[in-house]
Amino acid sequence: MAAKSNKFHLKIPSQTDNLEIIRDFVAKIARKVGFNEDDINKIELAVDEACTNVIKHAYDNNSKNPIDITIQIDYQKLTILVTDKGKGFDPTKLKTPDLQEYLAEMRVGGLGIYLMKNLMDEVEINSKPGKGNQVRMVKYLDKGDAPPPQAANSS
Amino acid sequence: MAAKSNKFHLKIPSQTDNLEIIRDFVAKIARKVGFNEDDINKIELAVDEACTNVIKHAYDNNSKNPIDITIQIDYQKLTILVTDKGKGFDPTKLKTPDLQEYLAEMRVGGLGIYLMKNLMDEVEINSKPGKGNQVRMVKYLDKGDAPPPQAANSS
Amino acid sequence: MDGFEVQRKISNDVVILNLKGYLDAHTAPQLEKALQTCIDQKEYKIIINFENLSYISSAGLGVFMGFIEEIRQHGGDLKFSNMNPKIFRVFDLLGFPNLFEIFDDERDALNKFNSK
Amino acid sequence: MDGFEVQRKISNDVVILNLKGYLDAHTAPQLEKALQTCIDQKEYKIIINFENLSYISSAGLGVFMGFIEEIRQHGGDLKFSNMNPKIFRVFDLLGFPNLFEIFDDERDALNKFNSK
Ligand SMILES: Nc1ncnc2c1ncn2[C@@H]1O[C@H](COP(=O)(O)OP(=O)(O)O)[C@@H](O)[C@H]1O
Ligand SMILES: Nc1ncnc2c1ncn2[C@@H]1O[C@H](COP(=O)(O)OP(=O)(O)O)[C@@H](O)[C@H]1O
Repeated sequence: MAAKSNKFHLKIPSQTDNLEIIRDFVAKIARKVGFNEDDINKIELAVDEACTNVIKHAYDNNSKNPIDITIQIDYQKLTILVTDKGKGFDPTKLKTPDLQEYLAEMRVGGLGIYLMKNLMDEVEINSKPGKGNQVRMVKYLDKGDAPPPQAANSS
Repeated sequence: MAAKSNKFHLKIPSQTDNLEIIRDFVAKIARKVGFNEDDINKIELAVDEACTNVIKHAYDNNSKNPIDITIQIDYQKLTILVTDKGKGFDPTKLKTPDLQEYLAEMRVGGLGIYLMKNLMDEVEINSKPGKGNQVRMVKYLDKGDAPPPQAANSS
Repeated sequence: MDGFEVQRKISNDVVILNLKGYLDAHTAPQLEKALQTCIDQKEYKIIINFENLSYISSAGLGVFMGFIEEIRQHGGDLKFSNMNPKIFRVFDLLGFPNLFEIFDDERDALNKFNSK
Repeated sequence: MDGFEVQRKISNDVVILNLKGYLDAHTAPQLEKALQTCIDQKEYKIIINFENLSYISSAGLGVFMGFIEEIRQHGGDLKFSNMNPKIFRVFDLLGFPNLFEIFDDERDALNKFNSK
């Protein structure tokens, strides 16, 4: 199915009990656009991670401030923007999580952004300390259907 | 479950293939707030009718103009606003549908607003010809749980 | 794919349309097409079985309103069967039971056609 | 109601936690509580059975990270079983298979505990 150019916009209170509604909403749009179930799962999880960060970090848990989610469909491309007006952060200070090191430090977390980057085709983080944050994620429709390069070679 | 004060906002292209997403979204919020399945069905249908009108009448089918849906939860009350910037109409000219007359006139339609008014506790239509329309619908959380007056009397 | 389907079945001279999924402004044109096909083939005795329909809006009800006159003018009828309470309520709210015969079971609707 | 549930079962000295539904930032505190109960009761041999879990986010994975050190310091372990491919992918992406033993079946995890 060819995706039409289309924009969906959702504003929803920054509370963990809304994560399920957000995931279902995003999944339904992705399914309608024609993504396979595997890609739908990835998109759902990436959006969950971005929204969980807004709830936990931007607004310090269960505030009534809104999470702003925009989904744009342009032909073969799904673009998702997750925007908050929370405290922001410096994304250049993030490092790839090292689980062994985490264990040693008894640290929990730091996995969300790493997951987003692995699940989506493009991830951009645009943070303004004190003003808020925007995560921009893109998934291409045709990539999921093509076999991965290795599989194509070995067959 | 006590409903918290909460606001949800959805902006979605004015196309019939989005009605299912809209219904699911509204149903999920109504379920979370604590409405019973019967009331959830009524709310879903009332919102579908309001949005179908936006798609068909305000924007003349399948435009990319957005339908704007706001859901506000205040303790025992769910308020839904369905807003468009389409052509508007004069709601005082509406009459209660008479199916026999319809048949005679071979007319189809005019059922949507009548349904909304029967399904919800309050319905207000605010139309500005040439500028757009807003339907405001309210459903109270506790009403659904109490038996209707007749049933209470006869038992 | 669209969440709606019409299955067609024939019993003697009666056509039975089995509706599945949800019937709203998006899927109503599919039902319209199925009914137009009946009319084009001069099949005027029609039963709509709602057993597998999970949702209906006024856009769906409008389709029946749009065809009933023509069907009856040709000596036929549109009879409904197997509505769950959720679907029935919508018909009931709009006064459809005064205009259409609604049967608990497809067989009852069929018998009514055959007994004429 | 919340779409998540932890069922607790005991087999000799091994606690088996059966997860059901979705495990995200909203439901992770429920899992945390169930694991804290084990620790409080000095139950350090724990199997997490994922058979009925349909979704997990990093908030869920973080819970295991938060308990594993303490459990191992007491000579216990946290072993995983019955992950469907969707759940396994999340663990795999984050390198969890290097840190935790993952078994196809609950019985295999149980045997591993008992063979020690
Ligand atoms: N929307 C946001 N607002 C403010 N800070 C954020 C936001 N998103 C992420 N961060 C910061 O980036 C860090 C890494 O995020 P992430 O990789 O998701 O891991 P975690 O949330 O588990 O700490 C967070 O700990 C937080 O400091
Ligand atoms: N959002 C809207 N914008 C413009 N006109 C509207 C809108 N909603 C309703 N109307 C007008 O009100 C009439 C009655 O609406 P309704 O009762 O839903 O029946 P139907 O849509 O089947 O005609 C419509 O035919 C249309 O002229």
